[in-house]
Amino acid sequence: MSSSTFVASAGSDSRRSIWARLLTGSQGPLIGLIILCIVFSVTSDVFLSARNFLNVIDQITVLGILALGMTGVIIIGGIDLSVGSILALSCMVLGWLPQDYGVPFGVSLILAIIAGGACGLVNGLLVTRAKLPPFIATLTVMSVARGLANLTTGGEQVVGYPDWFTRLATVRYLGFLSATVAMFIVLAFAGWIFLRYRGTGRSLYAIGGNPEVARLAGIKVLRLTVWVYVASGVLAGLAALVLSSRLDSSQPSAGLGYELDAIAAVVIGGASLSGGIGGIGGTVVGVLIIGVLHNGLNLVGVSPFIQQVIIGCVIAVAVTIDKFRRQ
Amino acid sequence: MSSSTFVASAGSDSRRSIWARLLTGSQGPLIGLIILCIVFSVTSDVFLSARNFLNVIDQITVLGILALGMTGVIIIGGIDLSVGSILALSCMVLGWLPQDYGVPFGVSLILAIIAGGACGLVNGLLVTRAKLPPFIATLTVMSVARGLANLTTGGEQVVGYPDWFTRLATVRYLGFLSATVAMFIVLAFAGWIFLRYRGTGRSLYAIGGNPEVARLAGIKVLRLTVWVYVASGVLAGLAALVLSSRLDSSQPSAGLGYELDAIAAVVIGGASLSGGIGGIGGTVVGVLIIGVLHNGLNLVGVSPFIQQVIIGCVIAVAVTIDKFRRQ
Amino acid sequence: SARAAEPTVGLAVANLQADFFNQIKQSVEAEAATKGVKVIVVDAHGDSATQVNQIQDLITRGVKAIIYIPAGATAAGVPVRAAQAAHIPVVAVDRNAPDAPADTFIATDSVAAAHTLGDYVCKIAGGKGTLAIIQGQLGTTPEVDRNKGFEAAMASCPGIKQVAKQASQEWSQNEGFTIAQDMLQRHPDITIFFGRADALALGAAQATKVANLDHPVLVVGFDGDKAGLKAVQSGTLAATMTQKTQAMGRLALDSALDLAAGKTLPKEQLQTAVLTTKDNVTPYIAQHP
Amino acid sequence: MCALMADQSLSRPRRMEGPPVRLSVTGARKAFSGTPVLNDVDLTVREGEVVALLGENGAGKSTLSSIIAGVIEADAGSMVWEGQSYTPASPGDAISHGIGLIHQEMRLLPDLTIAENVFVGRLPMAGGRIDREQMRQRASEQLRRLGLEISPDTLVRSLRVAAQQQVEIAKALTLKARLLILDEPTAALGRDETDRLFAQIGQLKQEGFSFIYISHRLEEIARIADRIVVLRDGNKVAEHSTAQVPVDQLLRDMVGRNIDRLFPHVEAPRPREVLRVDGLRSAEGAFADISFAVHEGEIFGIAGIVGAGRTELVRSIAGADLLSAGTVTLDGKALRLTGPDTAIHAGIVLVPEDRKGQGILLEHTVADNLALGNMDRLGKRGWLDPAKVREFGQRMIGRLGIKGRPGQQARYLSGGNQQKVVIARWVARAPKVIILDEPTRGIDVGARAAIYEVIAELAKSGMAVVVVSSDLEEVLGLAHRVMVLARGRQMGVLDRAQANNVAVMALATG
Ligand SMILES: Nc1ncnc2c1ncn2[C@@H]1O[C@H](COP(=O)(O)OP(=O)(O)OP(=O)(O)O)[C@@H](O)[C@H]1O
Ligand SMILES: Nc1ncnc2c1ncn2[C@@H]1O[C@H](COP(=O)(O)OP(=O)(O)OP(=O)(O)O)[C@@H](O)[C@H]1O
Ligand SMILES: [Mg+2]
Ligand SMILES: [Mg+2]
Repeated sequence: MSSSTFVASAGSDSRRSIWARLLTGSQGPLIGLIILCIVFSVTSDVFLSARNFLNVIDQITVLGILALGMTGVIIIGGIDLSVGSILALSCMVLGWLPQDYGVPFGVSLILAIIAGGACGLVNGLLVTRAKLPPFIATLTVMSVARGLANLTTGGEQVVGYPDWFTRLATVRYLGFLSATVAMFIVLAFAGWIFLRYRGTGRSLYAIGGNPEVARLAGIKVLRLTVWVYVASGVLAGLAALVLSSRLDSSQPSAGLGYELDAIAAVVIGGASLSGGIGGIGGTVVGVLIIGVLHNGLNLVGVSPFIQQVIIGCVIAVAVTIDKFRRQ
Repeated sequence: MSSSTFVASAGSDSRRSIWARLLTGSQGPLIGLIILCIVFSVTSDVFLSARNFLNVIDQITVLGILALGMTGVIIIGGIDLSVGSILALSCMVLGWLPQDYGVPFGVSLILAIIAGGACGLVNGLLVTRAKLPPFIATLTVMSVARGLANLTTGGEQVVGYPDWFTRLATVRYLGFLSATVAMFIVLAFAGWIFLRYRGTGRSLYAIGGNPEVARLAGIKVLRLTVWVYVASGVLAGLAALVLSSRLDSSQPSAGLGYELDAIAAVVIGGASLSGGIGGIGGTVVGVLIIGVLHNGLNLVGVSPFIQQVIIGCVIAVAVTIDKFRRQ
Repeated sequence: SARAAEPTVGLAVANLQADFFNQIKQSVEAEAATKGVKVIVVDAHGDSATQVNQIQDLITRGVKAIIYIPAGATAAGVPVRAAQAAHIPVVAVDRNAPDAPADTFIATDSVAAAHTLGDYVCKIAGGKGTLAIIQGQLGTTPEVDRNKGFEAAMASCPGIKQVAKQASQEWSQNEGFTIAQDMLQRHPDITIFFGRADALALGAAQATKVANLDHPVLVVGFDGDKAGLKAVQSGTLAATMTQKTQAMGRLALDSALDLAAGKTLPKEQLQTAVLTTKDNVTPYIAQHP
Repeated sequence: MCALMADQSLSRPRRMEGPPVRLSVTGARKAFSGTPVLNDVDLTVREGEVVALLGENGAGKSTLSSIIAGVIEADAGSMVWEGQSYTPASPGDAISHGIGLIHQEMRLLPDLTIAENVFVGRLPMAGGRIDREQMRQRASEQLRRLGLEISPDTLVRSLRVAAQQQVEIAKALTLKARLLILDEPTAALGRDETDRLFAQIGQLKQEGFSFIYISHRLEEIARIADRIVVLRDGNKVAEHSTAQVPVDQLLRDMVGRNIDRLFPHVEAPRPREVLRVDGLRSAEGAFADISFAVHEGEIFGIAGIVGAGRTELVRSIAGADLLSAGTVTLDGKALRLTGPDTAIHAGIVLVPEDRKGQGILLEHTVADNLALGNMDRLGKRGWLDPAKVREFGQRMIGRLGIKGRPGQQARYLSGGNQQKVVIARWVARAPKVIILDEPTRGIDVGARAAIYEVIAELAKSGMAVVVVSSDLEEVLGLAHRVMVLARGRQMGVLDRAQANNVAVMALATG
């Protein structure tokens, strides 16, 4: 059952727990995640602990936020290669404006998010107006945004943010929840609600299924497409804030290659790159699989080269399991 | 007119020069290339020289060979993210076997190509047997092959090849043609003949247009798909030889990110990522656009950061022009 | 013409995303501005093949000398040979091709520097502790040299026990953070972190901060990045080895001009790195050595 | 050989004179995920014979053809082809045996030329390279015989549905398959094209070629078929050794009950004008100077031959294509149509002719497809209420008699049921104007009667209904008035009383 078959699963919604509903359509990847956790619990005695769990959550926040935006893009049948570069540009806007132009930090915070959204807008317009294939449109923005990120400070990093800002990522309130993790959870939940219970969210699935059918059914395909790319850009901007807060610095090289991780997470979570299928529940599981994998392999002490081999294989296996389960 | 509409152009084939036929369907990108050349001829006094032309040809050989394989993959509606990593693995096989195991160089040369083909085979089987989306299948191989390339020597490079081997890339016979460039030209021509004049080549367009239609027409879709990925892998292996000969060394970090360049070249050349459209003529023009762009910007002395911005924009403009011309 | 009055020097950088290379680039450019020299900068994004292309372009462009910061794990000799074939002198910085050494080579003596750092760590840790190392990209020259020097120092400091050693792939701060966090998960008793670059060390420092450990952790880095120096000043890092990027940049340009003028220079011009601690960091922040 | 033949005919229970058997299927059985679709179906086809396969939507006709053509594998049963046991491993295998199939869902390669589509998978070669001259010639020859005067170098993407279907037919005919299965080949064709196709089939029959012909148009069956086989719910329920079977009888066979009349009684329209269009001109030049009005409760038919511009016209009225001149007035208010959404919100909906490409989301569930276009009504303030969506799906499935479950993927519905889903989606909105472009293309008689009933009811409830159809009977049987288009021009509007075959065709070809 694909996560787009909202009604089929909804048929028994009232009887199902919120957890079951959250994970609709992502049972396949979930099985993979559980297997991974079992393997690491056996091979590493520190893996299975509350603290390590919190570490993993911490570590996936940035990727997770990017993957939320990517989920929308992939559902409408697009792809966004620019998220890593947009993240870098937003990071730099955040640090560079206060440093070089004395812009108040609060303002630059907003501007960083706006920069992300603006890049997303360019993506959206290139896709809908210039009719570029999403791969090319976002490849363009990927290159341009990275160039701009470097241009801000001439490639240098910016160091030192206000204390309250870095505390967002480092202090765990109530003993477990840092502000950035809380933000991720809120965003994921909002995304889940949106895609599942809002008409507009459901429209995205229709666009991914067949944009012409969607258009003839009265959905404003072009406008929604633009918004989806803007959302992805804004989320990349938010991810930039998280990363900057986490590292207490901004680098123009931030986020290099994150786009592939984000896409992988969404697809591991059960989305289809041809559009129309996917969901936040699956994406979060996909992100967790990637996060747990890195964390577990580090805990076991596997060399990064072997990690590359293992990660490749796990991605293939996870998606294959999901494919077969669906049939 | 797309480059796949070879029948349309064929009507007058006998009257058309070989050049016109070579470039069928790639007039759009060609215009872009000519504009670029004019711009650089004006802004740099050394751009327009025979020697620089030869340099550019030299510089694009590796990317060009990868892009030939990518053309086939994109025509059948796939994508191959693994070419850069396969290139690295083949490079390492070439250097590591003689260095660490005393394998004769001639043998390791063959094994390097076989390694490329084997990776391609894995791609093909993951796509056709495990039914993974090409993006994921090749992402897997991308990660695994890179890991293996690193594992051979633990991340270190191998230096020093036989003299005759490095001469392949560096000595220009007849004053202009190095052996590697000659190989690229031969491969491109063979690919062009194959895609244009062979039934199997035309079948690739059918597969890309609609695999089910192709299957119903009696085309062995799965088998051809596997072969296309194998070809892409073998070509990555050949590109590895060119690169190693050019650099007189092998590095496990070779080819990082080349997959995006290769895809960009093919798409700039007029291919569609949804399959069924594309051709060697266009791809070669696409590769030349990327090569000339880098070369020209270096000659003019544009700062590297601004180069990123310009390259992004040129890709977008080139593909946009092509889109509009087709309408 | 203008070009005759203004000699042109090519600067081929391995990867401008790395602060260390970027510092050298800026220093070369600043020095060039004072000397009335035009510098053409190309960035290989860490790819040797791209760098070969770029050096070819610099040769075509007719630069008087090339400053070559090799990309890739270790230096490739091909660009040097190509330039020399075109009678253009080459100044290699940071890494040198073993098979085709440049006309002069400017670098920090990394082995010695890492040794110095190791000795310092041993001293301030009181000769004992639990050590974790976050390596750079395996197989690269800096990683190999820093490993060599540091291990030599540790050999004479038996009280420090190394419990973890994990490689990063991009020398990045985020990687340092994640790897350190996972190391602390497995070995909460770690008292010393050595990040093979400042970015890695800064990541490790963040991880110790988040981990709320009941004991202090000593974090040291390498390179003397701006961020690293500031961290040393604030006490986040206990020490770093500051490479003299400004001096190296100036020296590189001067050497290039000297070579272009036909002078001969020593084959190697090794620089020392400065052990930087809270006591001596302040002037370096204002003016990088 | 001779002895064998004699044996065969001896063992036959019913001794029949006539040409030898080309294909026999025995006990074909197939189930999809547990649901039986074919139960022990037998079928024989002789040389030079056209066997018609009839049945309701979902009866299993396409499934049976797919088995014969090697597209899918039967669960049980055996086949004999020209005296040899036959188990095709792939479509290619079937083709090399001499069996061709025109698939019901037209499927061509949009980015290839007509010629290449016709010869896909079997490009003529000469001297190691493709013989393009021969390919073009043979393609254009075949197209001309089918009445499509168009360059074989045209991209298929640029063709309209009807032309695409003709290309598909050309593809099948050039196969020179000894058995050709035509699964609803005329669904998108007009009368003229159909006639030409039948002429071709007649000629090939003379030459000994065999056909299995599937269609929902019973009058065609009478013209072309030699024998008729009727399927119902996967069982063979009747076999007639002649095609001259009364329509009532066939209907009874197919549906299992009597269908007294196909066309319902439609009440007289009310005088109030609902939709008026004045001087419409297409931005792409497909039509010009179209003016008409449709009244409350009126069914307004649009007739014309293929390519007359009817589809373009109704798409423009529904906001899907651009107009370069003219006004569309609804309930006395001129509309500014900027897209389908504005038309839908104003109250004009369109059931498009190309179901797969424009009507339905194949990978989505039936309920999701029904909810599409109704989302504003299935919850409050942009929220969707899952319970409502489910209940809505259930209700519409019941109302239109769709064979399918709400949670089923639309891909797995038979073509006719998919069409009903699209109609249901719009009927549910209770629009002011509903436009149906080829509403019963590929729909069986039983369901067709039901759809006519729905159309009549919609009119009765006060909606203005526009019906575009290439099936003249349909237009004449339903519409109060019929507008005839030819080459994008309005040739005239006929009243029900004046409208008959001859009058309409005279205008359409005039
Ligand atoms: N791949 C499939 N998976 C599941 N069910 C299928 C599949 N293909 C067909 N069916 C079901 O099998 C039944 C028979 O379908 P089939 O396409 O043979 O009908 P048909 O007689 O050709 O109908 P129509 O006149 O509408 O074309 C239908 O109920 C359909 O839903
Ligand atoms: N078979 C064809 N051959 C050539 N051109 C065609 C054909 N079919 C359609 N066209 C072009 O498309 C235009 C409008 O076609 P449209 O589909 O709107 O007409 P239609 O009357 O609805 O016919 P159809 O029955 O194919 O839907 C025509 O004016 C013509 O230019
Ligand atoms: Mg059917
Ligand atoms: Mg029509």
